[in-house]
Amino acid sequence: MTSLIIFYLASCVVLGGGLAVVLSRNIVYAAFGLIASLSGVAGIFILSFAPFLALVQILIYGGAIVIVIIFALMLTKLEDFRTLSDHKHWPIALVTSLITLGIIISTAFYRPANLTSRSGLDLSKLADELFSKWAVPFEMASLVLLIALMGGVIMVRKIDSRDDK
Amino acid sequence: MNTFESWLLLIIIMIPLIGAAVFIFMPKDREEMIQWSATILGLITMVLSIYCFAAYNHNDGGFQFANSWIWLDLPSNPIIGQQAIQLNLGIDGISAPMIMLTGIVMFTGVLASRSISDRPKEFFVLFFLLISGVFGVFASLDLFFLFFFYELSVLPMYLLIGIWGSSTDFKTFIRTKEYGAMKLMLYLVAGSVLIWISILAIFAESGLGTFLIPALSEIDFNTTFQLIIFPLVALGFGILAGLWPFHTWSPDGHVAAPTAVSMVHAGVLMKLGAYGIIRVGMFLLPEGAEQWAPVLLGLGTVNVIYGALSALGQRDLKYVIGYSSVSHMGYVLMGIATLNVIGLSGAVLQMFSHGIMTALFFVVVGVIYERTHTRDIGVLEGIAKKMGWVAVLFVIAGLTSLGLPGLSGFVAELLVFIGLFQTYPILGMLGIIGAGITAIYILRLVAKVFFGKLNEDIWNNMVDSKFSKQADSNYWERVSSVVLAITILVVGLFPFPFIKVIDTGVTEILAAMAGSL
Amino acid sequence: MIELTHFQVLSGLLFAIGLYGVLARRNAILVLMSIELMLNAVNINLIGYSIFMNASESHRALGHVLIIFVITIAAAELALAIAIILRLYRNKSSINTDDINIMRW
Amino acid sequence: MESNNTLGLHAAWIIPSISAVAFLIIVVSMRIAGYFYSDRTKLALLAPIVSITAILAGFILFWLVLLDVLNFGGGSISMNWLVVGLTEIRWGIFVDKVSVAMLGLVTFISLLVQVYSIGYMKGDKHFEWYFAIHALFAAAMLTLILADNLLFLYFAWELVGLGSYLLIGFWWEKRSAAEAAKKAFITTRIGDVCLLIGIILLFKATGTFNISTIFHIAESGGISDAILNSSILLIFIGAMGKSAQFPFHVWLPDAMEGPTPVSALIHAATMVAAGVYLVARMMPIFELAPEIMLIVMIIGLITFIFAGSMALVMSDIKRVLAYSTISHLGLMMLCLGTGGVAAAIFHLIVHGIAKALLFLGAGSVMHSIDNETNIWKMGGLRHRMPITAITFFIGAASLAGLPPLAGFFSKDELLLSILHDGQYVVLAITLLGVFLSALYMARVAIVPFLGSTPKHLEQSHESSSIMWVPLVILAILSAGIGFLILPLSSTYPGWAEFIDPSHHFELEPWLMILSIILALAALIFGWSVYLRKSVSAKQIIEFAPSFYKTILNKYYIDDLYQWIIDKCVLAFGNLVALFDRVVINDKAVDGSAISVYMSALKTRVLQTGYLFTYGAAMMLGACGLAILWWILLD
Repeated sequence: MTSLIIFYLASCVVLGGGLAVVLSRNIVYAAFGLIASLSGVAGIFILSFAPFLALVQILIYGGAIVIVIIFALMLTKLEDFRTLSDHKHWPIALVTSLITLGIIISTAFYRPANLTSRSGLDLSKLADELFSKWAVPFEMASLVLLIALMGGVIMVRKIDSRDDK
Repeated sequence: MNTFESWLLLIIIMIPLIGAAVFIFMPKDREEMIQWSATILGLITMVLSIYCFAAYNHNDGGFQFANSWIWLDLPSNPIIGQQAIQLNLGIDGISAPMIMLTGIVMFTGVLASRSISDRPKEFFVLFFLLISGVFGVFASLDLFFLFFFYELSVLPMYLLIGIWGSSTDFKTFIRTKEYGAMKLMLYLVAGSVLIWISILAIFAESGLGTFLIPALSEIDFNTTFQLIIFPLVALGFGILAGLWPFHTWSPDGHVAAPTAVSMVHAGVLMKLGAYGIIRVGMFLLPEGAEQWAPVLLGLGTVNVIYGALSALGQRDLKYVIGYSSVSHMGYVLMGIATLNVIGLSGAVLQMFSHGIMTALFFVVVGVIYERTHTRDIGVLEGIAKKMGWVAVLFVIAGLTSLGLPGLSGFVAELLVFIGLFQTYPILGMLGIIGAGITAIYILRLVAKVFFGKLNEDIWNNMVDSKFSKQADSNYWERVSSVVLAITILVVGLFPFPFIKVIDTGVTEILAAMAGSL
Repeated sequence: MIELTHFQVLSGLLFAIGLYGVLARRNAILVLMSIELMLNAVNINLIGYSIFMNASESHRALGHVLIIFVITIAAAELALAIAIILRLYRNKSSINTDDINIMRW
Repeated sequence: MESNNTLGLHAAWIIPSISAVAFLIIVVSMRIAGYFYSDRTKLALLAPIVSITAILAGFILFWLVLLDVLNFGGGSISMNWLVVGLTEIRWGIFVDKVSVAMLGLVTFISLLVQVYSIGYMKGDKHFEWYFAIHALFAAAMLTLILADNLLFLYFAWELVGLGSYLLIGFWWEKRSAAEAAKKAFITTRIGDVCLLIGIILLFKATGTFNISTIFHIAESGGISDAILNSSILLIFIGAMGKSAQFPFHVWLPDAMEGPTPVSALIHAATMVAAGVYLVARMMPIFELAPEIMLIVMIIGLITFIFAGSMALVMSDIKRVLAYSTISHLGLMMLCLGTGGVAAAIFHLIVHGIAKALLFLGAGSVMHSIDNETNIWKMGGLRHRMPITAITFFIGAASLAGLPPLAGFFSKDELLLSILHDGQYVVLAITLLGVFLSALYMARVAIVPFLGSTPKHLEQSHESSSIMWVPLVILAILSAGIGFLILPLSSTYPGWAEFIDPSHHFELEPWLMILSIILALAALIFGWSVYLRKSVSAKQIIEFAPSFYKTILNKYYIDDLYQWIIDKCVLAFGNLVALFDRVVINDKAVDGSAISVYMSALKTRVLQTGYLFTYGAAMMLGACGLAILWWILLD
């Protein structure tokens, strides 16, 4: 029961943060909303007996991604879009997302799994899996990261004016 | 059958393919080396292909030089068991002359392309790729590989025409090479879509889980299926054979293409279409062929007359030949549609004969165009004075085209006509009249372009300064065209050995048809 | 008790919010943030299935592994996306998606 | 038909083969020699030596064949050429009295013409090539004569046409020669198309190309009337094309653009006779179709009169001879239409020799006076070139039908044959034609050779001996060969019976006298008009000036054909080409491409470039798929 309450609290943080991201007029607030939302997800992970994932979530999202986003905000003149306006077609966006929501939720209730017994996963088991069965994809992921890094560097480095045009 | 013979067909297919791969790694600036190695590979392939034809035993018949390699295991099916897509090679009496034709046209085409100075390396890579595909189609006994090689032979055409081609530019009539290449490509791809659909339909309907042609030919497909699929096959391959009214890619493509590609294109590639109609259409779907034959025959007749009349109205030398190809392929279609031994043998021989003849035409016209940079019939006059060899060889090709006895065209057309008269005398008459019209446009062309008084001023303006001393064909082009001319003469005078082999294949196909009816 | 349904609904809601953000916001950075929300929605779903499934441990580990991959890819994607945005900003002086329609016919 | 003694038969197939080999040798050696010697003139004589040796060998072998035919009655041998399915197509030769006679004519005249050509063509740029084509032509013509089946005959028939094409266009740098060659080939080609159709029709009905087998089947009624009539008519049209019968006569006068010996050989003695020979050869089957025989007769009659009238007004010496050839070929056809094979073949031979003589004579004249062909610019050449003149007179007199020259006998035989057929109206018109032919012969002989010599011809001289010796030989033959018609000995019952044992030699004195009177009258008339000028030609012309003009313009038939070719055939070709370009290509092919393009223009509006659009569309699409999946699953 306690866990349910914690779940609802975490959900509120997640959804509230999300709403802040998509609704706020100020981009800095939006960034903070994102941090909140991601932290909420970390809470959900803890609830799901996955503290490692929660840690990863906080470290990578909170520590890296959001920071990068804020850096990006700083590098692009913040004053240019201090107040944000939405797309003029936002009702269509709303309808689309509502339809999607409807479908996802109806799948959840259409054939309820009625699974209630939760069981977590040992970190060592995860490590076993990750470094034996999933070793190759894991390495691939590191490669992807490396390439993305290189791509990012190439993309933003100063290029002489010949290429700029 | 010894080991060499069972590998022969694979070798013939692989030589151009490997050649293409080797050319890729040759240094770009060593043009001589590339040309020589292309020539030697071409010669080897031609010799092997001629050997292939000569060693075909017409007493035994059937598919010879057969060999197969499993390429892909299809997922096992509880009903039909484990099956595989095989690279299954073998030739019968119909494909044997086609293999030889391809070999000859390849060699002569390489010789005629020795003068290409713009990126010769890439040219030969693509050209050899094309040839390999053509060999593959004629040698494949597996529908999957037949289609695979078919596509392999179609795709390089686009680049070959688009890059090395030439545009037609009369003030009132402009066709760029890009237009020709694009049109050809779109048409052929459209045709191959139909072919692929029908191949898959045959595969699915047979329930055998195999693409092997001999195995599929054992099956009696139900009549409705045949009636629906045969037109798809005939249309898909027919587009490649220049079937009216889907022929317009062919003159435009011929005209835009460089010499060697025109040769292969008109000489061999159009035969793929007719060959496909026989191999896939008639062999696998006999009832459909039987029912649709009159339609094919009618369209073939239109091809003959219409192509000849169109050729009469052209100004561009290559367009005349392009439309004459449409006309001559009409004889092939007519011969196929007769569904009797004589007509069908005539059709196959006509495929061979027309292949050689058009190749000769294009070598010669290529020489003229290279020297004078024009193909306008209105401008060229009396050039026989400067280009003796060219004139003689063009006349030989022209006479073949109008069906002069002693040259290969006559035998082939005669057999088609005799076959036609067995069933449709009126259409046979129209066919012969078409040959009469051919005489008109060929002789008009010869009289206008080659004969008459040469105007030296116009000539000096026209001729490329490189060739002002020696405008006649060079040795390579002479060898190339003389090889073709000799082939024409040999087939025209002694057609028996050719007919014997063709007859074997045709008889088997017709027997298969009669058996399933 | 917490059920799988809870996770599913939460995930669906977050996904919808993220989707709305992607479609409705005009600022490219905000769009990126919304994409992050959608990825997290997926993660919630994954962890939910992972803990509720009656399956062997190695099967359930799959959910965790996938989450790790999603986070990795999200980081990589973001790095590139930010680079693209910066580049765009430098060239067009705008990161407004409405101004960026060079893919238009 | 198998003969026990095949020596002669083997000799027979060797005859054309030698010439074919000679053709190859000349062509190949020309090329090879060209690489080693830059000076071609040293080798120039090689070609005539090879080709003349070949034809001489042929002429010698001809006697062997003749002996064989006389002793054993000929026969046939053949070999397989093609086997398709169950159908055999064979190459074979057939020798009988008619073909052996033709064999003699062709080898003999070819021999003389080639010898003559050495002198005539001396110094020509393509000297070797000339003899090469001559050899090719001889091979084809001899094959045509010997062929035992229709297909083989057609084979040779076309090659003969090719030889003619190449020889007419021999001086291809002249535009007119190129056009004439083209015209000849295309005109005869129209006939050939019909011939081929006819042959294949017969093949369809009988299953064979062999002529004698076809006769057997036809005589036993194995061919339905419709097929028989149509195929015979088509074969006859083929013969008309080759033999330049009305309305296919237009090519022959133009063919005079070729070298004159060519005209002598091909367009007088041999190739144009092929049509007549074909009809004679096919006579047993023609006789089964009386309607077609009537057509043959009428066509022959029209051609005879019609070409004769044109020969009367032409001023070009070669054209006069060409029209006279057409006219005489018409006469032969006319005779064949009445069933007189022997007479027609006899006239063919006599006319061949005489006309070859006339053409060679004309060539000799032209050679000495700088290729002038207009007879009105000649005159009095008798003094300058006596041998040519005398031989020319003999030839002309023979064709005019003066006794005792050969032409008299053959013409008499022809008239007799018409009379026996009971065609009195035709006979009357033919006699008019006989008058005409004698008149134009008088004209073409008198105007250039008699009278006074114009100044510019003072320098003319007799041709070299290599040219006049053949003339003399031909003249002697032309004078003497007519007696073959008579029953000379107990074993030789006269020509008619020799060819066709059911005929017997006979004479019809009144007809003979009538034809002599007509010929003499024509000669006297011609003499008075053209030499003494006691009768003014102008007055005769003014009698019916428009008629004269019509004849002078060849009855406007050439113009009509030109109009048909230009305005109908070419226009139709252009129309089809335009249709192909505009309707099929631009409207249908490019049109479909354009319609795709236009619809793409409409649908490309969907590609807004806005993230929003793509995102929403993608998501809605995914939702749609989900719903679809859902529905399908339940």
